[in-house]
Amino acid sequence: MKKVFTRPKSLKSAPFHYCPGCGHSLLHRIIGEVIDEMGLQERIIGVPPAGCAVLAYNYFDIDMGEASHGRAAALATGLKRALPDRIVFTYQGDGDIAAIGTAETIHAAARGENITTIFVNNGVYGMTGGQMAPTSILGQNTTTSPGGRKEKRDGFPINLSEMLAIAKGSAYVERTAVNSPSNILKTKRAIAKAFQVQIKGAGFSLVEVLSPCPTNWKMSPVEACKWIDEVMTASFPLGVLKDFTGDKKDVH
Amino acid sequence: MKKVFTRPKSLKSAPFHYCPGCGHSLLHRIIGEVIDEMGLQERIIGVPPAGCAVLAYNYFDIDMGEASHGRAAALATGLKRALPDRIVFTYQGDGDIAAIGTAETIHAAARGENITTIFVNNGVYGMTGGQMAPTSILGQNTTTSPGGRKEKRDGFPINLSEMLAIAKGSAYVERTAVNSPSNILKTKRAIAKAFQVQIKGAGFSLVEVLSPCPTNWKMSPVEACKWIDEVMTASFPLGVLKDFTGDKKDVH
Amino acid sequence: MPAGYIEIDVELCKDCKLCMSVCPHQLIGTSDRLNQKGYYPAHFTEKNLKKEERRCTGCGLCAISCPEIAIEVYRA
Amino acid sequence: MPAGYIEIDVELCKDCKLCMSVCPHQLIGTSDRLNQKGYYPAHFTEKNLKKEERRCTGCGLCAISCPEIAIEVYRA
Amino acid sequence: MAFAPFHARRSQSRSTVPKVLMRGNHVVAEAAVRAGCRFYFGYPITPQNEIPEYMSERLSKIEGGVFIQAESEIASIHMVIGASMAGGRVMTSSSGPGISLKQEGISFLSGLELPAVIVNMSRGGPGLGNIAPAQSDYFQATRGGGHGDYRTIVLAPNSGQELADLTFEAFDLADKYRTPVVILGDGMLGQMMEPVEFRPEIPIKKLPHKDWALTGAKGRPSRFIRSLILDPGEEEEHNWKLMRKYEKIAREELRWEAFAADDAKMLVVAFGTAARIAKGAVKRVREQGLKVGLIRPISLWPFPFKALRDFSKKVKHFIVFEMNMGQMVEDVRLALEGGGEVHFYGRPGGIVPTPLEVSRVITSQYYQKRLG
Amino acid sequence: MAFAPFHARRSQSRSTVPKVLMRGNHVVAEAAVRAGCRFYFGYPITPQNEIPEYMSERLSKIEGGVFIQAESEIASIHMVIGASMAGGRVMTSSSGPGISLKQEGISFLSGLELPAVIVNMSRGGPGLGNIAPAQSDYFQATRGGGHGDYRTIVLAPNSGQELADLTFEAFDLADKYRTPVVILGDGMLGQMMEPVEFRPEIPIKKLPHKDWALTGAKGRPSRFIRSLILDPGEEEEHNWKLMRKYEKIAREELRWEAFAADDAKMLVVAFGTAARIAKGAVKRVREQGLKVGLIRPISLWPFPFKALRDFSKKVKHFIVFEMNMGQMVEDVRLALEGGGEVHFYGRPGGIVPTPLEVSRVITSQYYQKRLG
Amino acid sequence: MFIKTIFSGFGGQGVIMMGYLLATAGMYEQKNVTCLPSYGAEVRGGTANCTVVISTEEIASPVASEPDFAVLMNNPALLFYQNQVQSGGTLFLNSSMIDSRPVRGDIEIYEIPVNDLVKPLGEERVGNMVMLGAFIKKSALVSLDTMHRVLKDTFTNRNPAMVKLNRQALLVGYDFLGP
Amino acid sequence: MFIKTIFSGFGGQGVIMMGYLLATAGMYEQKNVTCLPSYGAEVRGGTANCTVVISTEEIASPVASEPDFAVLMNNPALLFYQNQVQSGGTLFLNSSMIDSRPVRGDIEIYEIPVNDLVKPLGEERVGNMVMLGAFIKKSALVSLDTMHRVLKDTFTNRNPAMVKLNRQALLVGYDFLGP
Ligand SMILES: Cc1ncc(C[n+]2csc(CCOP(=O)(O)OP(=O)(O)O)c2C)c(N)n1
Ligand SMILES: Cc1ncc(C[n+]2csc(CCOP(=O)(O)OP(=O)(O)O)c2C)c(N)n1
Ligand code: SF4
Ligand code: SF4
Ligand code: SF4
Ligand code: SF4
Ligand code: SF4
Ligand code: SF4
Ligand SMILES: [Mg+2]
Ligand SMILES: [Mg+2]
Repeated sequence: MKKVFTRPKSLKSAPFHYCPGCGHSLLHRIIGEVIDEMGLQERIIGVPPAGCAVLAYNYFDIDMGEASHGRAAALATGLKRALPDRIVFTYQGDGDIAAIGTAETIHAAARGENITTIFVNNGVYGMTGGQMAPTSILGQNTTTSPGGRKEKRDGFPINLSEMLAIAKGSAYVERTAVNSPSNILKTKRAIAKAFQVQIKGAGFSLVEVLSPCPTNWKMSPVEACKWIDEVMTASFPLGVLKDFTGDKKDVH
Repeated sequence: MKKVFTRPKSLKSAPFHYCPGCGHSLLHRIIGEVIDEMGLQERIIGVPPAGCAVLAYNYFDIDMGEASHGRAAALATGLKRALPDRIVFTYQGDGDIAAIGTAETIHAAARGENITTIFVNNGVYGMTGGQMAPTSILGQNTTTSPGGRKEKRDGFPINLSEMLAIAKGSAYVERTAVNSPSNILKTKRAIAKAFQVQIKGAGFSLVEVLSPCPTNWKMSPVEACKWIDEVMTASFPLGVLKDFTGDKKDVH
Repeated sequence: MPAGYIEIDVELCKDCKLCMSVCPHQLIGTSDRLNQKGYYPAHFTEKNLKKEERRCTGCGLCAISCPEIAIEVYRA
Repeated sequence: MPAGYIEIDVELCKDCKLCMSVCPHQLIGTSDRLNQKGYYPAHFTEKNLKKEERRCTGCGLCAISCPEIAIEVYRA
Repeated sequence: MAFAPFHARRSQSRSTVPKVLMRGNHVVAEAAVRAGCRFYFGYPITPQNEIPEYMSERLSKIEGGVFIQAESEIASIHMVIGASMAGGRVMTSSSGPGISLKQEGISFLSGLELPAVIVNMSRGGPGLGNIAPAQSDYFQATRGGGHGDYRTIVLAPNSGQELADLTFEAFDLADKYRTPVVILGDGMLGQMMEPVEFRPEIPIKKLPHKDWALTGAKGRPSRFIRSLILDPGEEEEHNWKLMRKYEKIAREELRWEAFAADDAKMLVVAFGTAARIAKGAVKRVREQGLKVGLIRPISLWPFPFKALRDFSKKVKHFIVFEMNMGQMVEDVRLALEGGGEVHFYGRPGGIVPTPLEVSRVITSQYYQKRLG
Repeated sequence: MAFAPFHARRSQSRSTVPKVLMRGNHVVAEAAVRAGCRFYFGYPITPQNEIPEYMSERLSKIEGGVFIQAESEIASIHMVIGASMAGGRVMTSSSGPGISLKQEGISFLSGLELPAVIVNMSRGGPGLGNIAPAQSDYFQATRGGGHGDYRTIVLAPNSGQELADLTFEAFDLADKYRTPVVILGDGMLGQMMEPVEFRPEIPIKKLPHKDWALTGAKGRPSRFIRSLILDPGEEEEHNWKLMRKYEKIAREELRWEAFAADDAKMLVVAFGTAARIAKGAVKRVREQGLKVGLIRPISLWPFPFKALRDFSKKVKHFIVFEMNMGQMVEDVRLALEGGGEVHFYGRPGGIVPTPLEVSRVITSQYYQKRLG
Repeated sequence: MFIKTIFSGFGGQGVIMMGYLLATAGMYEQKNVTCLPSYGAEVRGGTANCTVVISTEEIASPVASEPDFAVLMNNPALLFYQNQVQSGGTLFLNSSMIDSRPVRGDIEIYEIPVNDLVKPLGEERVGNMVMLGAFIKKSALVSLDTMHRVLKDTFTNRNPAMVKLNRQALLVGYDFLGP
Repeated sequence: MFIKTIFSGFGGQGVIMMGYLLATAGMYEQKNVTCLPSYGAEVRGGTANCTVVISTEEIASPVASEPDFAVLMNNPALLFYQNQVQSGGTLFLNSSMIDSRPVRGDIEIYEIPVNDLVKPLGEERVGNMVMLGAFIKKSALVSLDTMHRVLKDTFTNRNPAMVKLNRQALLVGYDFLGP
């Protein structure tokens, strides 16, 4: 019999330190698969900032440079401008990209920096223990929104990707999820497409991925995947938000 | 004969230090008029950050607290949360609000902070001598975009107000100009409306004002006013971008 | 049309010429004497005319356009 | 339908049960022996069946869903 | 959970023990509220997350209480400035990297003469470093990591009880001098639970009135609070005014403690967590008959220069022990002005040595110097 | 305009004068490009705007040259990190408030061991302060305003020529030690025009190869550059490794200068702009027969501790003159270890005193100490 | 008296709560106590632990390099701590989850089949109380009576039903190791 | 030799350029020079100025507290600087724009009607060159020949047409004050 599914080559053999059912693990694999399939292992550079995935360089067998919390887009800008023929991507949590890194992200997109961003939206600050994220939805219980997020007290969640789609320098923005096999495959296609956009030099590309954090959501992984479908996507609808590559909007 | 036009009471008698034909001077007067007409002088607090208008407290006869460059929205958040029955407004340049202050502004809007922001878009860093602003339009010559702003090298200009209109916590966002008597009057109405929105507690309100900087544009004031109409509004179209107050969209 | 009249504070004026550009009747010109700041200030050409002779309507467009709040407008 | 087969690396497994939730034929269960990390790992119920007896199609849905890359899939 | 807000737990206890066992971070938060702090703005970072978490719950239950998890450390320090301008008692907290980001704001607070309390539960660095306890932000705290001529008061607690007491004092000092006060702890102080007894809550109405606050110009001339002072002459005057204030603080707000120092031939100098380890070490060597004492600076700025200089008239041998590569040791050298030999022992990077380890260093130095 | 990029102007000159008259900020920028800097990321702030302005023009005309006016100082320092990771020679510049915002990034650069050059044309502070020349960022620069155990090399030029020369050296030192180097100037040095002679341009190909840079894992194992070191033992080791590097720098990279010091009974210590004023003052009092000399630290970190200590064997009276409220004076006191009396004269807030004024201070101290 | 105890296990096994309760009981008995839980990223998918020091003297460091007691709830905990315990010290093992046994001969070992003992109570979450009961019996660090008071004070307000359940579980453990 | 000159006027009057050219000429003549323009926010709507020091010795400070020469292009400049000039110093006034005259008797004053003199040249922008011509004649700080070289080196590349025009203007000023 033929092996039809196995660990991608651009991942090291180290087991993940993430919690059971964590979306980061899934995304690492997906990105690894895309790197393999597109043959990018020798020309791609990843930029993981602080967040649960801060140790991503333990897993990816590619060049990686760690960023300070929130500043991945700026760091990647410096890298990519210095090495315009390499592929540069950031891998950022929602706290990282949509709170402290808001300005860096929006301006990288506005400038049209030719980089790719994987935006892992799990609606909480995973690494620091489950505080409210800018993307925590109304009513969501976190360690800093006691009784559930309330708009008057805690403010509304932020739709960063929708804002980034407005930026003139962004070429491709899509929101996907990793909560089911079909969504996982769509995510993979979206990431491949984002890298393609970068290879073409078309500008800023971003894939926002709704990603389970069973630990801080206090759900089982299976419940967490369901919650994404039933609750989270109401605030963060899946789909292509911007596509300037000329491809049809409904790529899948 | 009756005096039908004179200096508003909420301005001190000090002459402005701004350049001839500067939009800041006009806006100071307009804001002063609105404060007078709405009777807010004793309960309003202004927050001017670094920028040509950093000395605004020399002109306004109201309480004012100076902010660091870009942080007016955060400072105003602290002020307003501490004094929820006062009216708090920031007065920020385009460099201030749309570059270094991007995150603070977007998050104040996303949270729905009940403050008002006057966003003075003159497409340059006036105070520091005419460097490229995030809102400098493509082709615009500045001291840091030699030969005119080029998208590949310098990035695209940013449409911050459009992004802010997407934020769930913003209640009212309008773009006006101060380049003609009728636009000046519209600006006045917009500012009055923004204060009203705040008084009602409806959330974040912002008026973006296209404002001439003849000095750094290297134009006469009259040319500068024309340039706003003929060139600048193509990138920054005037009008109401968001109005959640229930009023009709086309207030004027 | 009610008769109008304006007063320009020459020391506040910075010669931006915005008032001149908006007056429907071109009633504002430039003075030939420098003010203390070194500008040639704006000058209301009907300043010394009798009420009946003035074309100024007191519409206030000049004052509305004046960044320096150098203009006060009077109307009958 | 081609016959399939999966191998689960029990030491990588963290008992998230996602594979179980997606297998169209419910072919994955939970082992009753703790692994080194302290989890009860997933267990391929057709592991010891003959090829002909297996219902596993090798569709790979389980592997696609496995965060730990603990599953390898084989197909004829 | 064991971490539920204290007030909920405390009220129920029928125990006669007046103390409660609380995590250091919770202690700071509870003490702040009791000291009249109604405004907290912060951003998560380990090892101080329990401060915002506690505050989010505690302040949401108090009339007028405001907790905001800001979008960043920068936003939070400027929210602090805003609420302080409005006259409130206000706090923020963070750890190394976040404190670095607040430096511009701290410089502003100092220049604007605004009271505020800033807590640093520090961790190993530079960069992301780690989340283990370290004392490597001493320079940053005492030399002003921000720009310009200013100083911040820096208090260094070494126990749960002191976290409570010094938090109270920090708010009083901040208001008294209109200046930011830094509480410099570390991951261990923030995470460790110890029995603590709190002072009673100060009613907001009893707090001192601030006649400079921005509240809307009602029934009084309008006010402004400005940071830009374009004229160098005026800015210089402002700087000297700050300097006079700092000199007053340096005279009047010194805090330090000596242990077994009276007959000592050798003195250990240490602050915070290092000081409590050092105390354990000193006790050990005392048991072996070594005449060794401990000086613990509690206010790191102002630093107890004079006290150390006075000791150096009798004692000539000093060991400075810090959980860093050597920072306070500069202040000790400055204090001694050559009037004593200084040996530095440092463990940076988040290592917390045992009292035994430190006692060995003391013993070996003691005999090398032929003191015993 | 008098400020057009130098290379345009220079090429045309048929004058035999090898020097050009240039504004200090332009000098730094031109020297950087000639030293191989191809990446500049900055943000406007007075009094250093001419650096980004010059760079925007100069780099846009060079193959591979990158100038970005970032959205903030924070973004710019992290762009610096990115380009440095890629192996480039890279620079940013700012003034006080902007440098404060860069502190987290500078701590990262140090911890990550990445070379970069950071220019601070400092101004009066704290807060917005003003844009006049001041030296009140000495602490921030030399004590590391960021968090964690680290040091940055700090070079303090005092003339246009030195701005050029030290900029060259800054890039070499940064690469040699894989560490950020700060050039600490002030508004006067940045704005003043003086005649300058540049070293020839270094061809990019001749720059040292960086075998640690991130360039894509082609034909070699993949690399990572990390900042988080969770294990305290590892982080401690990393800290000591940095420390050994800093100790080497402290031994080998000292820069200072003495003037009229040989027979001096009193020494003035000053750096940068203050040092040139002090030199004028020393010349004046020498003319009156007073035996006064000048020590000018050029590297502020490492600080010439030993040199000063050596002088203190002969000279017992020191005047420290700074354009601030007293910062370097602490290093002088540390150096002397009580072996000399130190008088501090400071003018903060952007005041630039005249040589005459400083000479009066010297004279009065000289006679008070009964040296003449 | 200066006694260091380490509690260690998976995140969900309630080890921090055991430490908190023990330290509180020590405080009730007028001792000096410190309780230092592990924190932060190290918890991710790993082991939680908690160090309690109870002493009649001032406590210099809450870090226990050589604990007198180790309460170990799972295999990794045993692997990590078995060699750190002082000679003459005592291990409390959750024998339902720990297969191997330390080879050291200089320490005392108690095996408590926590998962089995807790089953009859119908609430798996209180396994930590079972262990705590066994621990206070054999360590004699604090009295059973004090611990009852602590449980009451701690849970009455929060979840009164838990007071009873916790007490039951505590007694199961306390009684398990015999008189 | 240690001579301090201050140039002052409105932003558009080319005072910084005057300072730059003078300092460059000093440099060409092997002198030490510094040239410190005013900068930043103070310019907003106000006065620009520029201080040049030319010296045979090292220059300690480029700030001129008591200038030897002051070249004043407008009224505010006169008001600000008239009392700062050294006793025995010299003022150069743009008499087309400055109405009043200083009352001091201890200084020499030259009046140059710059705006009038420049008119025949058909290019108002070179008024500063007229003033500069007059200045170098009477100050004798640098030679006319050097200044010609400086103008050539400065403008040839940038705007060759300006070389000639500037030279003309320079000569108009140089000749205006008589031999
Ligand atoms: C300047 C700074 N502030 C705060 C932190 C602490 N911190 C580390 S990661 C993180 C946020 C994690 O949330 P997110 O980005 O959503 O990633 P996740 O862990 O959820 O994947 C924070 C606040 C830090 N490392 N640096
Ligand atoms: C942290 C910091 N960075 C930079 C500056 C310098 N600075 C002052 S105002 C300003 C921007 C001015 O532009 P804008 O906000 O558009 O206001 P304008 O002057 O055009 O009205 C800058 C960069 C500063 N004061 N603080
Ligand atoms: S805390 Fe959440 S995001 Fe972090 S590893 Fe665990 S499940 Fe994943
Ligand atoms: S520089 Fe521009 S914005 Fe500033 S005062 Fe002058 S005209 Fe106004
Ligand atoms: S009021 Fe109207 S008519 Fe009269 S001068 Fe002004 S603009 Fe002209
Ligand atoms: S608009 Fe005002 S400032 Fe401008 S020219 Fe007219 S009066 Fe003068
Ligand atoms: S490959 Fe398909 S059928 Fe086979 S076990 Fe996996 S999910 Fe089930
Ligand atoms: S999906 Fe993977 S980790 Fe999860 S239970 Fe199945 S095999 Fe184990
Ligand atoms: Mg997250
Ligand atoms: Mg602007």
